[in-house]
Amino acid sequence: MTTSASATGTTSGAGTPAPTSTASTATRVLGAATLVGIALLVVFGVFVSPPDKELGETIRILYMHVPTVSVAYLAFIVTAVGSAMYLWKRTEFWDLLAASSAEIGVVFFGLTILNGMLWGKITWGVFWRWEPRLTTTAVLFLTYIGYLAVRAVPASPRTRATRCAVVGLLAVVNIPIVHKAVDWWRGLHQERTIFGTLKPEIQGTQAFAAYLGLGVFLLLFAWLLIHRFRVAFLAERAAESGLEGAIAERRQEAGQ
Amino acid sequence: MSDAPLTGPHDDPESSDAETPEHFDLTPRTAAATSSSKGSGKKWIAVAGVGVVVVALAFVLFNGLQSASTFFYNVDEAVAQTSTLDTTRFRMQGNVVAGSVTTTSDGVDFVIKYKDAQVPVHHVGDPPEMFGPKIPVVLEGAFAANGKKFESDEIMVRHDSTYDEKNEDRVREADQDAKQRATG
Amino acid sequence: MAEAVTAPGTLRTVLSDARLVAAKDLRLELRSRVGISQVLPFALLVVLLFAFALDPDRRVLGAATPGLYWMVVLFSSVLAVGRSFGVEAEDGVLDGLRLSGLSPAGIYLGKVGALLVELLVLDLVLALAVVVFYGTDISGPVLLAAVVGTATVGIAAAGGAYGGLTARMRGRDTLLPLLLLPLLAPVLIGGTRGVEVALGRDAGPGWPWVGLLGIFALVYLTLGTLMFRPLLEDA
Amino acid sequence: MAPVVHLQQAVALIGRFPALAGVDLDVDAGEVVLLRGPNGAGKTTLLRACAGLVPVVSGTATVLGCDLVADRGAVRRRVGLLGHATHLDDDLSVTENVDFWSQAAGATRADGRAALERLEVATRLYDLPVRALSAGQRRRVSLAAVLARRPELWLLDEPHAGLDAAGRDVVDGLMAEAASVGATVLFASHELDRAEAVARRTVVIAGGAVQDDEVGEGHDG
Repeated sequence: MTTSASATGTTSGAGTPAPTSTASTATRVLGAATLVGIALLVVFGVFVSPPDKELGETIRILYMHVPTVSVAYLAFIVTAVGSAMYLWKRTEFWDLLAASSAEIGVVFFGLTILNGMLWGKITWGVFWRWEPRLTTTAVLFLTYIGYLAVRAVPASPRTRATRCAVVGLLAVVNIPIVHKAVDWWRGLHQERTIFGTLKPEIQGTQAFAAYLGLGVFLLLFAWLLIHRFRVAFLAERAAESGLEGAIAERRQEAGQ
Repeated sequence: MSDAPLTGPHDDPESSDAETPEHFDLTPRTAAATSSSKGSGKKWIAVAGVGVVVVALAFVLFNGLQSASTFFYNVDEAVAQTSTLDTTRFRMQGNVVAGSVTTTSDGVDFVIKYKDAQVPVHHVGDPPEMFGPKIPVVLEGAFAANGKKFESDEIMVRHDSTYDEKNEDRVREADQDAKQRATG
Repeated sequence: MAEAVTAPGTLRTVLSDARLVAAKDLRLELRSRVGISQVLPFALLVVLLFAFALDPDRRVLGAATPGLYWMVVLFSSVLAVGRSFGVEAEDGVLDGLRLSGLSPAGIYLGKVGALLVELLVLDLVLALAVVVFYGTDISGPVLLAAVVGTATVGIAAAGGAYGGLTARMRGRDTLLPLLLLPLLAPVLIGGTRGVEVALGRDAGPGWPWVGLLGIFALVYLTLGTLMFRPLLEDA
Repeated sequence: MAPVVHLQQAVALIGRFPALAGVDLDVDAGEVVLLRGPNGAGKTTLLRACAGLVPVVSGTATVLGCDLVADRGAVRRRVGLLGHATHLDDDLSVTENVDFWSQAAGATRADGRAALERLEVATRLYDLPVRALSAGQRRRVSLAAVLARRPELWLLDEPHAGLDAAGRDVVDGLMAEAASVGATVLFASHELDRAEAVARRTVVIAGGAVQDDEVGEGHDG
């Protein structure tokens, strides 16, 4: 899935990688492809593509902004799928996948808000405006902070997994409702900013840089997800490996 | 010390709901009696529930709900209804007349126009950045008591100002939009 | 999401279980008087404090009333939800419920039903307080009732799910608002806009907001009913 | 006939701590089994695991035909657990509490009333809030709620604790009677003299495992 990625960086294998089926050589290739892609993105986004007629140089922020927010939403959808599958199958894989994806999603949502604020400072003169997308992003960011907080409460693996799966599902269904509510609330107060009009308006190297950004960040997401998953998986094994020792120790008590 | 005499096994556990409290029968309820409803064939409940959620969310996503925020009168409609509107709050849409904008101590004064109707506006508060001459805006507020002036406290820019040539289309769209809402 | 979340029991047992739990919760609330003697005064206190903070004579309070109303309702709801499940955590009652044979869906719906009754009483008292202290006129009583009703069902539905989730967790007092308040953001927005329309402060139509609030309530009631089984069994 | 409780190398965790570290135990229908052992030996966890409250993470665990490793929810409605906690709502009256738990378990109010009488809870206490009761009285009310369920498996964690002499006799009588009509009783107690008079079999728990399992003699009932 990563063979042609380094050349164009426009496609990605954002499938759901399992630690057993994705060998480390594959992730190395994936990581290298991501690095090359980021370099290409910098070249195209910062140097090759021209400034925009209306947005000027600030369009360059969007080459990162749009991909981060897309990846964040993708991450939460992966979390929701993992949560639903966990409640059905009750296997560790789905739980760890959901949790790993949620963590990455929160990071990318944070990045989105940060560079959205940067763009706002340049364009509007203020860091924050109650613009529909920024507002929606902020609400969802906080929602998923809650997911991580639940994750952090110590509990047996099954209990923790069940709680997180429920939060993952309750949170994801809120996304369209929050969108609608915020859109109606702020709908007329601000025009749609550039996000609504970006796609039909830009062409040529600008469009290429935009799609390249999306592709590169999808690769980055896949790469991060695989590694985060593996770390989580190994952490579980480490916790379990202590168990045998603990059981032996526990049984020693009987002798006393 | 009142050890109750041991009761013998009962064949019918339900008979023990009887009112013989002194000899309350301890014969276990059988699994059948207590968990008659343990169902593995209830998957359809989950499926139906998921279906309800998906349909409801799809309804939200694909605009099954009418917009709550685009209702407004155009200036000419508002002027025609001055007496019925009285001093109630409503939204009014029109274009800012070029050259009419003056900054005041507490906001901005300007004239808003749609078709051949014009209304002077006194707005309290800072106008949004995109605000300026010829821009289509939606104002929120009410007519002053004499019905000659509109007191606004909210200016909403209708769309991106950079596409001047498209303004007419947008205004026409807005017009249809408003009619639709007003009638239906 | 098949067998893990299927609710056992026919609709009838679910509903009779729900009635049993709701009756118990409401009776408990009446006996303990914590709602009346603590949650309600807290809510009224916040109503008054907002007036001190936003000088009522400068019209700021009037403009902010619908939003303030819902802020008070949300914070009081967090307290009510916390209490509703807090009483269960005391002396192992939650274990009792897990062992009881009551259907999880029935327990959830019963809890939500009791919460709904409590919150509606709270809504009503707060509305009276706002009318009296803030001098608010109600121009659209039907719309107002519809907005408040649907929003409150949504709060109770989401609160029931997250209350059950956090009931046995360490730090549930802080975790519950962290989880619940962002989730209720659409209720806050929709409830505030809807009430603004009903009070004649906003010119837009109000019924679409009722629709959105209704969908929120429907979605979370459905999910809560389905999810309470894994929550009760494993969380 | 399959044993009511069948545990093989059952491990149960409290957090990450193996409270049960490989328990082997078989209990047949109609048995009254005493669990004894020092504090922290795992008795309470064993009872709670059998009730489906604490997950069994490895080994085999079957109670009343339900596989606890795969689905521990199914067994819950069929057992009666008397834990350290009494499962009572402080602000509700004795009868309100017992009514609720009886009805929740599919029994009637009459069952609850009868159970209260069996436990010799004075009728003058019926309408008092549970908060006003002494620890021993609470214990009796709590046990009445278990009794009203008429469980197939009784899991009693120190049922004698806090009770006066009369109450202990009542409890002993109930355990013997339940076993005689087909139920199974597993209880933990430190009141060894008394307990061993009721139980035909004593299982010694230590370090989260069964250390000794002896069938007493001369108690044939």
